[in-house]
Amino acid sequence: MTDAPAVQVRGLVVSYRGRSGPVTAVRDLDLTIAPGESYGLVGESGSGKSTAAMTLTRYLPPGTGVTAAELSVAGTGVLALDTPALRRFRAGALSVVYQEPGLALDPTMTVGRQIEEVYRLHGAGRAQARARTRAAIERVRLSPAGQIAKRYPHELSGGQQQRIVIAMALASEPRLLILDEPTTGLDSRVETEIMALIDGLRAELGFASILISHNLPLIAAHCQRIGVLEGGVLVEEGAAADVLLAPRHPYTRSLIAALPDINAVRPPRPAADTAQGPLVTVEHLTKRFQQKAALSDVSFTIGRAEALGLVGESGSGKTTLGLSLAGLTSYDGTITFHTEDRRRGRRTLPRVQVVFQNADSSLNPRRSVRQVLARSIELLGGDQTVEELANRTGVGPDLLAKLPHELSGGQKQRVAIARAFAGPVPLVICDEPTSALDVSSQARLLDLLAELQDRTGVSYLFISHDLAVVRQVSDRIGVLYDGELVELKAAEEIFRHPEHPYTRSLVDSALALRQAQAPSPAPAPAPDFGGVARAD
Amino acid sequence: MSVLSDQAAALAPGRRPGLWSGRRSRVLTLLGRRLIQIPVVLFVVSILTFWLIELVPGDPGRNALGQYATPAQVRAWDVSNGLTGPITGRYLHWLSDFVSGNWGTSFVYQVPSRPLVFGHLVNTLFLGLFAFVLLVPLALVLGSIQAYREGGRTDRGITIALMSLSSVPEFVIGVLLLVVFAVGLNLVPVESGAFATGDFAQRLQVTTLPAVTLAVAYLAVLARMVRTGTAGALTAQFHRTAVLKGLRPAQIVRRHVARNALIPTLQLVGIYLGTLLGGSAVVETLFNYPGLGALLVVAAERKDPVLLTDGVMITGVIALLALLLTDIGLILMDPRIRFEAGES
Amino acid sequence: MAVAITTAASAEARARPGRRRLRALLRRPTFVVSALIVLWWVGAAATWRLFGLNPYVNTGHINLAPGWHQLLGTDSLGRSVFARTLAGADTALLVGAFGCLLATVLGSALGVIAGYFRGWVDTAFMRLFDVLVVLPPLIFLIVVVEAFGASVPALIVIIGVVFAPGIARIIRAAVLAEMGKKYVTTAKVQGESAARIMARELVPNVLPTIVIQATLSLAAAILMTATLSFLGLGAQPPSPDWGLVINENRVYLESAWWSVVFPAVAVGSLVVATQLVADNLKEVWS
Amino acid sequence: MPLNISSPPKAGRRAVVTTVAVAFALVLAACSSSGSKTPSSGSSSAAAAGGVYNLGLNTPTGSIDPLTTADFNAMYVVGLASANLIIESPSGKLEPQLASSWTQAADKLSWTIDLQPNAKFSNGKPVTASDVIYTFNQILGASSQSPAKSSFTGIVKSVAAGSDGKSVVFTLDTPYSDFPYLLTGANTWILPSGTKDTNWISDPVGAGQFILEKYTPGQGVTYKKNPYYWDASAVKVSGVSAKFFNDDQSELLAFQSGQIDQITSDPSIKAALGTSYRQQRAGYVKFDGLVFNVTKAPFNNVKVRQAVAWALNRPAIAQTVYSGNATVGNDVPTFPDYAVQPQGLTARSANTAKVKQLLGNQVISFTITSYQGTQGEQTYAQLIQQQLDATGSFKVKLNLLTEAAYYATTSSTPWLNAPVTITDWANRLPTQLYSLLYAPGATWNASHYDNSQLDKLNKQYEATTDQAERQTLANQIAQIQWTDVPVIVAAFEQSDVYLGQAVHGSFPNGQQFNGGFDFRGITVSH
Repeated sequence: MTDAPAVQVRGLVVSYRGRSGPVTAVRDLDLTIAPGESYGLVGESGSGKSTAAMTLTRYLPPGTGVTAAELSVAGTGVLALDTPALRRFRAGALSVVYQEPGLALDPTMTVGRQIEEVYRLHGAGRAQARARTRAAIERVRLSPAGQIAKRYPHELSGGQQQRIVIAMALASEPRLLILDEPTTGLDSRVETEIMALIDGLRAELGFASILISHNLPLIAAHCQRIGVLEGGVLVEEGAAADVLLAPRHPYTRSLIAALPDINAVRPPRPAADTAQGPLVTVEHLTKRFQQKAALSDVSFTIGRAEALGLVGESGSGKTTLGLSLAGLTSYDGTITFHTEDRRRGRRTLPRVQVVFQNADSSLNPRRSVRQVLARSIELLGGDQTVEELANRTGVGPDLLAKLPHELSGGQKQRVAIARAFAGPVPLVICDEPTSALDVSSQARLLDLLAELQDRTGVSYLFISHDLAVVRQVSDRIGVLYDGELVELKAAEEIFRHPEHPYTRSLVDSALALRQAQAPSPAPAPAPDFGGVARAD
Repeated sequence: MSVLSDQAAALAPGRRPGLWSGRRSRVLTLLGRRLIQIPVVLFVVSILTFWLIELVPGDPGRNALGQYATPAQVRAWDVSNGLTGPITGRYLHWLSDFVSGNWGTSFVYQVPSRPLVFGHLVNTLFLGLFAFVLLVPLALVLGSIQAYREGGRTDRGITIALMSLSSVPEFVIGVLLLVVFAVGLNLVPVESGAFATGDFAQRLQVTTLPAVTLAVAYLAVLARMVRTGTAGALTAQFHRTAVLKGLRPAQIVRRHVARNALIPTLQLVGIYLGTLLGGSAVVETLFNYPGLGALLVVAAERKDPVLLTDGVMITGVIALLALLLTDIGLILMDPRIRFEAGES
Repeated sequence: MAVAITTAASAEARARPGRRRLRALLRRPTFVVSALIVLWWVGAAATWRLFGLNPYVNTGHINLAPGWHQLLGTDSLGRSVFARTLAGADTALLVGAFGCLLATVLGSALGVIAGYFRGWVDTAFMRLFDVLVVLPPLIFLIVVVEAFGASVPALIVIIGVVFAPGIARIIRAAVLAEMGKKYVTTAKVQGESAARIMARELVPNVLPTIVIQATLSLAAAILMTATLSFLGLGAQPPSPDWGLVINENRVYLESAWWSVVFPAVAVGSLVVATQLVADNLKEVWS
Repeated sequence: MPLNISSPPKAGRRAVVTTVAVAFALVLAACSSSGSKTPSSGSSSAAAAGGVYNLGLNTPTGSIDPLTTADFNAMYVVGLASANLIIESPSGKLEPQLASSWTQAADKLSWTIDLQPNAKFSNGKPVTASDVIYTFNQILGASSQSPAKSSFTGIVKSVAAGSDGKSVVFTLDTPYSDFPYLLTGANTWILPSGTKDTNWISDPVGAGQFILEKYTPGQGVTYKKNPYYWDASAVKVSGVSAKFFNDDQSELLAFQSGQIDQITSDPSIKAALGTSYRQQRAGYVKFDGLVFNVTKAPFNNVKVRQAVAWALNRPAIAQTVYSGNATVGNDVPTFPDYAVQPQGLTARSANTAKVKQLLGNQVISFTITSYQGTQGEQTYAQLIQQQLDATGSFKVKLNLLTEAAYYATTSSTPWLNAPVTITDWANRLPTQLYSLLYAPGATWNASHYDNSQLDKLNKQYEATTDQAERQTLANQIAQIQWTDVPVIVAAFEQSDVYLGQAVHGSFPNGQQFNGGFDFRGITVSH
């Protein structure tokens, strides 16, 4: 252990060939990370945070230009290394934990062997390597280690895969661990577990870490220092607490402002006239795939002009529930709409519209925004023009002529929403509508949804794994766990008195991520079922 | 908590429960399904063939007795060879013969069909395997070279060269090879027929030209497939993982690239194996090689339902077995693969 | 500077993909050259009559070597190889083009339907395709050609039928990929009719695949007709069909190479060119 | 320190190289073994004096059986192991084979054939009268499927043993002076009595020059010399190895690389081989008849038929279709090697003026139906089309079917019913050809021609033996055939064989079925 800084970067400029001339991804970056320190690099997509970090590994797409006054990891000048030296450097000095563990692992090799490889590379014998691998798997709290080692990546859940990647990364006892959006796409609870695990391991093994994320609270909760990148420029740097509580740079402020405020309850609205009773009644809804049940005996109602939030981790059946309501899948039980059919010619108009999570695939890449909206109005029997619809849903008139691939994520999602509101549809199901978006556009979108509801009196079924987001829009919140509706109350009730242990774990982890505080030096113990026990 | 994770895992989408039953069971289930499918497919094929050949003009009696035989004589011949009567009856007769193993007599050659078919089959298998042995390694080499040089001049060059080769008709390539090696250099005999039954070295020698001709025809597409597969593996994220692990290039290729690159190729290889072993009419005709392909062409042209259907059955079995083989190979190579009904 | 770049990029992006792709294509020499070759043969097929070329008449010189008098020499019946080679493009493209057009339409339709409805429709198609995989294609062709004759329309239909399954398989795969995307689901939620979803949503998105398959099968179709002629089926004498001409004069390779080589080059060039066009399309599109 | 990271992965290179090595190793393995000596076929039995004659044949298509064999290649396969009573030399003379002599009875209604005293079958049994009788009963029998049957129907009444037991007596219905010629040729090979006519190939016994050792369907046949052949001492080669080819070109290449000792000439072969090889004339084989269906317009008009006949450039046909190995014909089906040649006819030649005069200015368009044959029908059809179109008075289309479809008895039987057809006719007696082609109601009368006058003349011709009378009759017959042109005979093809350097001596009777595939006096050195 030398006391050379884990990372020493001065005047780093990274540029790559764009479609038209060179594009500068990182400009004039200075960065110093002490051994064992946990550093967070935050910024929205395209801010160059990943590029900056990956430059430390010198693994960049061909044709990428890198210049730096200094670029060293644990005292090694990275840019000077020749090919074999570079290999040894990568093998020893640093490791990376990737965004999508599923893709980072070789699908055709057992996870055990993939970890063993590293030990073997560091000169361990076969048996020795196997033994250490078991140990490593146990260290990332997977058991039975022996059995897990024999599995293939696709036989593991996302969380388990990420634990394996971590074990693999730490096998070489690196000085620096680069965490590139390690928990994006994982359920909030798994996210908590993974991050806690990393914190624990860092305290145990003393490696430095760079956590790259667009999720400011996450970074704040797990890093000692934070750097904020915008357009490849480090606009602000400082201790986690300071940056989060007293942001100096406007960009940082905007980021923080955009965070869904955990305590902000949706302003009570003139309750929809209960005279007509609920809009939808769901009774004993059950859906089973082969042997296992995705939904078992779920019953609830959705009031008129009500927003019903639905939380649960992936696989909990919340999406299936949405599909059943939209009539996209078969089910047992009854779903009753208390509305008279609206007909157009021989066709009955749909009563339900869906806004999906993945905006990229929810728009036909070959049809312009105008075409999409026009057709939707026609199909949903709307009485407004495309322009009216566009401007009500905040789709700029300049977007109408464009094709999906020319839109940003937020814009796409707006179009998707506009499409859902093209006609008077009583119920709109929002299935994770914002989880693919940056916090800022997420906030704007949530506002839009609320506003639209106020204007049209539509009912929402709002599905998400992010309790905070759900809370922002929902009147009532239901919690799905393992196919069962374990809890269903008014939004604030859920937070005040979570009953079911799973609900509690959800609430806790939500709070844990949102409450900005400097992380404790002490390692966070392994979360048990009760959720994350925080040392404070 | 690990318990929880396991539950989470069990619920995670894209994961099929009961997979721990492992490869052996998956292979067995596949075998089971195919053992049912193959006969059904063959049955349909046999009906189709028998019915199609019926539509071919001309009649075996005339073909056998020639132009100077009187219609009466031809009719007599047809009767004595059981060629009259409704097609269904004849088909059923053929079917019972085929199943019972004592296949009928070829009308064209006037000899029992089974030894005829199997005799030619052996030759075709030899030729096919030879071509296969030339084809696959070459395709692998060229394909991977292209992948590592993707988009480069080498890549384009090889692509164009291969395409040009594969798009010149087999018989043109074959003729050129013949003129050069057989007539010009006199390295190999022109017509392989008489020697195809000699000792191994001799067979290898006489089969070289046909095999090369065959291989050339398939090289382009296969190499292309290898190229795509390898390029895919090289750009995959797990490749990056491997590189950043600090593995040696050779290790990366051997452990991580090769296997993943081959998976998409394997399917195609299976189909080709089938077609190659099924015999190539053109090449066999051109080199006068006594293979199944040429035999079937004659059977088809001279309207020999028994011989044709028997032969098609055999080629069919081989094609299907080749597919089965590769599918098993796929299972062994790619743990994710499982053949749901409909995709097999 | 950064601003400049971004604006430039967005300007680039604003251009319709179609036009951008076309520009990208025209920047590729292989594409340009091969496209020109294809055009040349199409032109030849369309216009050889206008130039008063006669591929049948005896010029009075038998097996005349290429030279000033006869550009590409004459064949064993004293016919101009030049005229025959040009005229040959006619039949090749007629059968090839229409055959693979039919195959493409048929295959795409089947593929889209199978991919969209899945279930028994899908299974039925797949099993049917299995049968065609098992049946040696050439044998199948021979029997069918003999049964239904080798007239140009017959050949077109046959080529179409034989090539359709392969195309259908690939289109089906492409459609299955699209089916996973939410825009299809959305269309269903909005009450779009199946027919319209297939026609308006799916087909445009698998169009690249369709086009590529079409070009590839064009090449294959030309080869296939040539092979049929080689086996004495396919086109009939005195047709200048390339495959037939090659086959008729193969045996003259040593004594009158020109009567074989030029048609062979013709087939080769056309097939390679079409394949390269397909190749470039594929790369630019994906 | 600026640095451009675009590392071309040296990664796979080593792996690639190794694989390359493997691949080439394989190829080399293949080639090196090709480097070794080319196998000389049949080396097994080549030791004996005279050596083994390597023959190239097209794959026989019909049945391989002395009684029913129909195509030339099958005849060759059978003929090498079988013998006729009499054979015909290329010059048309009759020569003894199993028969030593033959005489016509005074009443002209019976012929006595004396058998060679030392004629034996390949199994050593002597050839007796009963064998001959058995053979002809098989041919003439009610259930006979032999094409030869038609040559004898209406001619032969009965076959019986001669008084001395060493001869056979054929009793005829009507006098037939050329009767011995009917005993030459295919399907009249003498079989040991009791031979199953269905699967001769499984037990191929015959009295020919060779013994059939091994027949591999679709591949070839091997023979060894037959020690019991009546003239065995004259047969020098120790055996024959015949390989079947499906493809003219591979046969040509095989000949050029010395793997077969002979190849039948045709324009392509001639163009490829030129004069560098010894040629062997083998007598007249066939003519390709352009047959008009006289019942169908426009060919019910004799002028049209004549116009076509006058439009053809026959020397060009002889040259282009038969590569010069042919004699120009004059629309009379009498082969030039036949004893009695018709006289006093104007030789037809291309004459546009005559065509115009016959047709006026009208343009006749029609379709010629034939088949894609190796025997040149295809070329012939194309050439005729060229020549007729060139006159401007005709517009000709071609319809070339597969051989099977062309001769199909089922459905329309194109070769007998299409308006114009091209069919090849093997070398036979004029009267035979008459009764096949011209006789009213004859099975193969594709021209549907009916002329009682011609019928009468032929009957007389068959009956008479007086040379002068035969000549005048022949002239009258020819005159009618020439004038009415139901069939255009443009040229008589002579089979012409190229012999490899290894071959010495020449075939005494060519290699025709009516010449008995006679290998006497031939030796090969390899």
